[in-house]
Amino acid sequence: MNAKGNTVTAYGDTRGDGAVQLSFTLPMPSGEKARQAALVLTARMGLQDARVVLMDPIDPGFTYFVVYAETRETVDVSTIQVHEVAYEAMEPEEINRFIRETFGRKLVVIGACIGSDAHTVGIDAIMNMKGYDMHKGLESYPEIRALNLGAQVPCETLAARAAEEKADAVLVSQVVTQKNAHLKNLTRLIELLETEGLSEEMVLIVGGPQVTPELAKELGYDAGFGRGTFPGDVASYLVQELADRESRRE
Amino acid sequence: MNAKGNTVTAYGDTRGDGAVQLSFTLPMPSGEKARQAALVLTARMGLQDARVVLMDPIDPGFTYFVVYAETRETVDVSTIQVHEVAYEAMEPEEINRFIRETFGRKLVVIGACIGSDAHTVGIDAIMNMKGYDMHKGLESYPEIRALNLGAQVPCETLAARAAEEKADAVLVSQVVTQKNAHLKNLTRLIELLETEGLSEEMVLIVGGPQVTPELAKELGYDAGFGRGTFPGDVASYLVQELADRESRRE
Amino acid sequence: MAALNLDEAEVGRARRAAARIAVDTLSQIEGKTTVAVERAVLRLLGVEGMTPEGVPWANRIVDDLLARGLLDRGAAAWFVRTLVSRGDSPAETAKHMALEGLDDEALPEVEPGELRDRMCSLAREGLDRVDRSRGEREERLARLGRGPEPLRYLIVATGDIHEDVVQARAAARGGADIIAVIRHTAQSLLDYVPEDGGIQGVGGTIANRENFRVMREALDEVSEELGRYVFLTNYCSGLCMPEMAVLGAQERLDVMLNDSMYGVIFRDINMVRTFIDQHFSRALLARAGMMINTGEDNYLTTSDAFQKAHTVLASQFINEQFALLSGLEPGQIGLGHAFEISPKVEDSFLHELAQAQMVRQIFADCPVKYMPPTKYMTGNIFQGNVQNALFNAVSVLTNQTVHLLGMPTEAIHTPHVHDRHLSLENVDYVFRAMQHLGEEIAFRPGGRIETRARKVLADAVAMLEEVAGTGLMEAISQAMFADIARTRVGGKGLEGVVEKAEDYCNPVGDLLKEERTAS
Amino acid sequence: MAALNLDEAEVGRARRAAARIAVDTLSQIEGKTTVAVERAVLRLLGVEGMTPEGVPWANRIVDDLLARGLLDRGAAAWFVRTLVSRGDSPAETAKHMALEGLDDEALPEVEPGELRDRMCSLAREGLDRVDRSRGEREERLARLGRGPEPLRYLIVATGDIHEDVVQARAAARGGADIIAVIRHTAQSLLDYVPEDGGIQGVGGTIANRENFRVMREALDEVSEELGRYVFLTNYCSGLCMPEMAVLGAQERLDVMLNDSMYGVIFRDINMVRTFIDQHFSRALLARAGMMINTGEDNYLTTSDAFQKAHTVLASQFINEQFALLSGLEPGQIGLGHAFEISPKVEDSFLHELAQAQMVRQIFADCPVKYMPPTKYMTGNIFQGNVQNALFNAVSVLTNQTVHLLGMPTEAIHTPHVHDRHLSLENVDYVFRAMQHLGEEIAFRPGGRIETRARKVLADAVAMLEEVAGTGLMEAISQAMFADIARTRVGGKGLEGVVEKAEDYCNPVGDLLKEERTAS
Ligand code: B12
Ligand code: B12
Ligand SMILES: Cc1ncc(COP(=O)(O)O)c(C=O)c1O
Ligand SMILES: Cc1ncc(COP(=O)(O)O)c(C=O)c1O
Repeated sequence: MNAKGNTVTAYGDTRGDGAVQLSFTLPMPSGEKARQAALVLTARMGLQDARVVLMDPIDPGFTYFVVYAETRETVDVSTIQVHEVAYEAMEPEEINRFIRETFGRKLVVIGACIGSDAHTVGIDAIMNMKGYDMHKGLESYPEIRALNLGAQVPCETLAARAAEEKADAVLVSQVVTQKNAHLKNLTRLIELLETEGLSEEMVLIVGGPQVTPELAKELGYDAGFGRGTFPGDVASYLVQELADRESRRE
Repeated sequence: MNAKGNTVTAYGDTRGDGAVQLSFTLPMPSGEKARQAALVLTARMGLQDARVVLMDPIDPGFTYFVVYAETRETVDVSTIQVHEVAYEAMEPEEINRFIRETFGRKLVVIGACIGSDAHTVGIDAIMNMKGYDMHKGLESYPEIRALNLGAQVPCETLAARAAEEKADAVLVSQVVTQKNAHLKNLTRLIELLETEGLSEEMVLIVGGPQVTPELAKELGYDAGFGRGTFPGDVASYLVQELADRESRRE
Repeated sequence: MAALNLDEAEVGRARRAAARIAVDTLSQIEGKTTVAVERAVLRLLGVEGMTPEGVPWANRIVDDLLARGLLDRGAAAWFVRTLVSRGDSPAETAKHMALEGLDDEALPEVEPGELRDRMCSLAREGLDRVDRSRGEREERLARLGRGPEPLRYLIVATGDIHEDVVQARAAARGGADIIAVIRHTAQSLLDYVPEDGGIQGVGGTIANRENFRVMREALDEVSEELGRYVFLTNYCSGLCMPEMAVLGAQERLDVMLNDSMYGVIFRDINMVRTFIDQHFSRALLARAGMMINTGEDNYLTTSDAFQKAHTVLASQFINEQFALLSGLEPGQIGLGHAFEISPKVEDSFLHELAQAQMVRQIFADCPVKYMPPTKYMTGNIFQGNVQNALFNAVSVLTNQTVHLLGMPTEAIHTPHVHDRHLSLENVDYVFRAMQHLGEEIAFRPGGRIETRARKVLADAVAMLEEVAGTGLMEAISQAMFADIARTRVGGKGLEGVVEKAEDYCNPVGDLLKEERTAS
Repeated sequence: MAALNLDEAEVGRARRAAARIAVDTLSQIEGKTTVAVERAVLRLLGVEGMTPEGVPWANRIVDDLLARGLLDRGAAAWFVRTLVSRGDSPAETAKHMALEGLDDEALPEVEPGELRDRMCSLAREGLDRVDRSRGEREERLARLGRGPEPLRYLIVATGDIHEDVVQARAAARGGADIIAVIRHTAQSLLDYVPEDGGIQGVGGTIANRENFRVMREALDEVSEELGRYVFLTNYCSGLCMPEMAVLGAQERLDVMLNDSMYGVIFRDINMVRTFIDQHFSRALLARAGMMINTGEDNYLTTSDAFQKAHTVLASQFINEQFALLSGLEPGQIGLGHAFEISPKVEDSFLHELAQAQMVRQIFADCPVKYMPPTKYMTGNIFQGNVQNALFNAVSVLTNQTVHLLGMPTEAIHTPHVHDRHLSLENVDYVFRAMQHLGEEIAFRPGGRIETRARKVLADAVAMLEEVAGTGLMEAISQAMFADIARTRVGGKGLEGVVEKAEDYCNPVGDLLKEERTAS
């Protein structure tokens, strides 16, 4: 952050220089006209001092550009709203103890990769014994009953099982985002859970490499976890959120 | 170019998708706040649907981002002003014949790398016998007397020699652009040539990897050549420009 | 060539165990057919078209037969009997059966000899179309030639075939030798081929005859432009595996992804169904002169690439034996291999090198399709290009046959037009810079590289012998591949498996077998 | 280790020719000194400060002596005589001489014995500061240790030392072992050291004592934080080469760029001047226990890296001999080598590998500083990362000592903070992935790699023997290095070369020589 209080901007090698690198393709043959078009496009982004450092013909109809330019925009970080999932990181033993002491019963967590999405590695990383990068998954928590339904689970199946198991939390994974496939699936699920009156009762958690906290909120989920999440993150959040809800209910 | 006449925009995998890749560093620790700041900055560029695909801590004070987003801007290519250096590409023999027939004398071309810039490879590539990428330099043209003054030539020296040799063209190279060193040097040279009344008499050509036709014009040079220029490009332009001037004078 | 000193006896043991596994598995499915095989047969006999609701005639006919418990004699017989009784063309017959249903009560029996003859001659017509395709490929290849190995294999996956064409053309001009049109995410679980090309795919493009044609035409055009034959690939997998084989073979695809276990493990398709479908498909692909690509690379996305390297090798042996038993020539058996060890592992390059060279040596007559890093790619597209560079290095060093180009954006999106461009530049440079490196270096005997290869081979032998003991289906139930368990009675599509009746007949299968043994 | 079978006899011939070249060149400069050497001596005797106009006292004093034709006795004598006559401190004496000028008429002679003693004791004080610096480095190194080889060498070049510090710290935290502060573009042609740190540099940062201190302090801090000693580098080159040696040695720089011919060829500095300055500088750097880095890599920016590879090797032999003759230990002689063959060349990796391994073997006791691709880097930062990856591969494979990290943005700008970050990630991965590859492979005897190395060696031998015949100065006039010709009487700074008088004395040079022969 620089002298002007809390504002920041991009940094290359001099405070405030605003250095930004861009790349993109234009559907036109390479040449001076294309280079100018690239500069116009960059200027439309409000960037200054743009330099086309690469103009590479991909084929007669497409040209690839690498551009360096400078932004004059700054961001006042004190005004930034963080949709961060709020929780204190806890160790597995702590979490288990917390569950015993706070709820006096095992928590039930049900997870799945919904729709046509078959990428289970992410949800497995969170739920299965093996876990992720040496962090064991929720199955390894004695106080959590973790049910992982796996790949390509229809939303209906997941909602039905969640109701049947009286789950405390539903964990959904979505990895394929092309043509916004994830938005469609996630919206479908939340609508289903709402019509069945389950969305209030359970903590709804969504995860995946392109999931962000703000996306989760927007779609009506309680929390969203992205790349590099560990099982402990999810468990810590979950027990704290459930305890909160309990105390609010009292 | 797409259906809407002459407008183009960036292209990833679907016409009109506006796909753009960016990278930059923010001077703040990595975390949700930084991610949001990166998104705000991207939004300020008018970009939509921004996704932070990499948030990498460089050190406690800096975070590096890779962002994919979509621009909604389009460029109407029919309105683009091309500052292109206008000439027809000619073969060396053609050029020599053209000189003999049009001017009836050898042309004198003087070149240098001015100021503190010692990068001679570029000017050598254009002027010296050896040339560049199998294209021989101006020294190899029987009808051109090519004087290459080399590295770190003071503007004064170049101007004086140009006057002394009654040069037809001055070729300046500028490679170092940090802190706009090249702008300072090039401005200094043009001022000098102007005060000495040489700028009208000679064709003033500037070159270097970050030189563009529009930059050359802005600074008052007749033409600018960037990366990947061949000696033949310069020679073709030069003889055509000199012939034009001659005919205008008549 | 940098060669590893491997124990040939161990290789022999592995191959013998794999042969036992394949023979044993095939023996368990011998008396069975599937709805997909029967649909494929109908397609070969000339059944093409769909109902106004978009249901393919082949599905209507086969579903009808299945529902009535008549499929056990084979769809061909019913089709030909109807055709004979109505005196119609195959097309008209198909339309009638699809729209009006089978009139089995009223259908007169046809004399067995005549029935056979008619079935055979229709099947032969269908196969003629396959043979013509093959002939045309051979003619074009002879005329245009193809790029040097490793062949550059690039993916297009925009979801829209016309956009795919734009991207494929750019890729070919940049040096692609093989274009793979990635298939719509959900398609493999559809028990029919969506004929309607207009559907917008997700994560890939709908695979059907029309789309195959569009791309084939575009690649033929660009092949002529470039003076180099550009291959086309799609998937021969999922619940419609046998039908995809028919479409691919007839529309001159050159390569198809076809694995003996991929669908079971990664799509939860029933294993009995899969083994039947696979066996028929491969026989047809063999006839079409196409290359198959197996999918062992996928195991390493769910299990650890370092610890489970031997499962890849074991599976390659099994896939090879299944392929040989279906009539594929070694030169058609493109085994899947991958560069997937975590970049955090020390000496990961040495291990990858050892494994890649080992596979090249063990399967010297088979092409190998070498897959790039995927799982450990991140949003760091710059570093991704470096991971791909080392992958490219191993590939050229060990002289792989087919090289799937890694994308810097692997962890982000299906490739954009410039992602491919950057990857082609990467490969161009690395292949050129290291062109003859393989000829110039030798591995230290008993060193880290050789030791790694020997260990993986030994583990694969042990695994194969264990699997030969328990049987492949049991091994899969024990999650021995990809750390994923599937049971014999679980998974999708089991309801489409049918016990053959005494008088079951599959004229296509018979022809394929006969003409193979004849040649 | 992958070793090349090189002809030791050829190596011996090369070394002998280079020794003849160096001895011959030094004999030609024996009777000469330069303004820069004299200023360096004064600085070591305690002359520090500048006039209000920013002219360093050392320059004022030496210029004054030169103008009056008095420099031939050496600046030290005049300085000590003034000091004795005025009974002042060195600082006061310097100030007086700089501001008031030398009062040579009125200056009493000092008895030769006393003059010697006083000169010696002041010189020893100056060298003590050097020795303390060395001691402190040794202490810190012993305590903190340093990173494994190849050491990661990174450049900072913002033009502003405080911004450099920010970037250096980030680099060190990312794994940098050596930080090089690149110098302001125009500084090497200044015949004085700009003491005013405030000047904004272009293409680099002003090098002077204050800026050396600022960076040293920052790196000491970050070294403690990381528990690893981070080295500091700057340039001991240009018209002030000897003074830079003094500043570097006293302010605990650990490495300095110092080449016997770089300034001549690339800065058009007079060669006689350069050889004198270089010889003195190296003696001092030797004393300071620092590593020098030579600059052969630069030749390949102006001449073809493939065709002129032997000129690099020849120059390394010459630089080695000059260094040994100045008292540097082999372990201090960091020879410059580079990866600069055009990426368009087939098998370029093999050639680079051959050359890098050859240099490692021939100069087994010398560190080698291996330079990344620069000339063929382009605005394609993605592909640039790939070029750097292959460079990284050769470096770890041939076990280079100092590895200068290539930047993806080499063709664009001096490094931004994330450029270094990306390059460190590149190196991290490649070094880890290929950690032991060098131990595991052997080169085919008589193969492309060995043949290349033998050819380069043979060409270097031929060149060195030719140069030994004509003399180095003549060879340079014939553009034998870097394809650039310079004459003995051309270039900048010749006016600063002075014939020594009979009674010339350089107490520092004498002490350095004495104590070296003693030890
Ligand atoms: C492995 C993989 C596969 C495997 C999947 C095996 C399996 N059983 O999962 C196989 C080979 C089968 C596969 C197939 C396909 N894949 Co895939 N695949 C990948 C790959 C290489 C790695 C994904 C992965 O395992 N990452 C590791 C895990 C640990 O990370 P993660 O998923 O992000 O999970 C972490 C977090 O996100 C979070 N998280 C994830 N889920 C959840 C859930 C909850 C509740 C919480 C709290 C947290 C959480 O925690 C995890 C741990 O930190 C990616 C590329 C890549 N490098 O990312 C492509 C990728 C995801 N695949 C892709 C595609 C398109 C496909 C196909 C659709 C292609 C096709 N048409 O055939 C097919 C079909 C699959 C389908 N129907 O979904 C695309 C998706 C593009 C997009 N953005 O839409 C990718 C990005 C590749 C690409 N660039 O094209 N794939
Ligand atoms: C070679 C080189 C050197 C050599 C130069 C040797 C020599 N005699 O020229 C040496 C090693 C000496 C050197 C030193 C330095 N260099 Co230098 N160097 C390079 C390098 C690697 C290649 C440049 C090159 O030769 N390109 C090949 C030629 C053929 O291309 P070109 O110059 O673009 O020329 C073509 C066109 O531009 C055009 N053209 C050029 N001039 C002209 C003129 C006319 C009239 C016309 C018509 C056309 C034309 O035609 C040419 C042929 O197509 C670049 C990095 C890179 N890859 O670009 C850094 C680079 C240019 N150097 C750089 C720097 C900072 C320096 C130093 C200042 C560092 C320092 N502080 O010590 C020093 C000092 C040099 C000085 N005082 O100027 C920076 C400049 C950063 C910036 N944008 O300002 C670069 C970009 C490296 C970096 N990323 O930091 N360098
Ligand atoms: C062998 C094999 N088959 C098929 C597929 C694609 O999956 P699907 O059959 O679901 O389209 C893959 C994916 O990579 C594969 O490797
Ligand atoms: C050996 C050597 N000295 C010096 C320099 C820097 O140049 P200057 O002395 O002009 O600062 C370089 C540049 O790379 C070099 O390699």
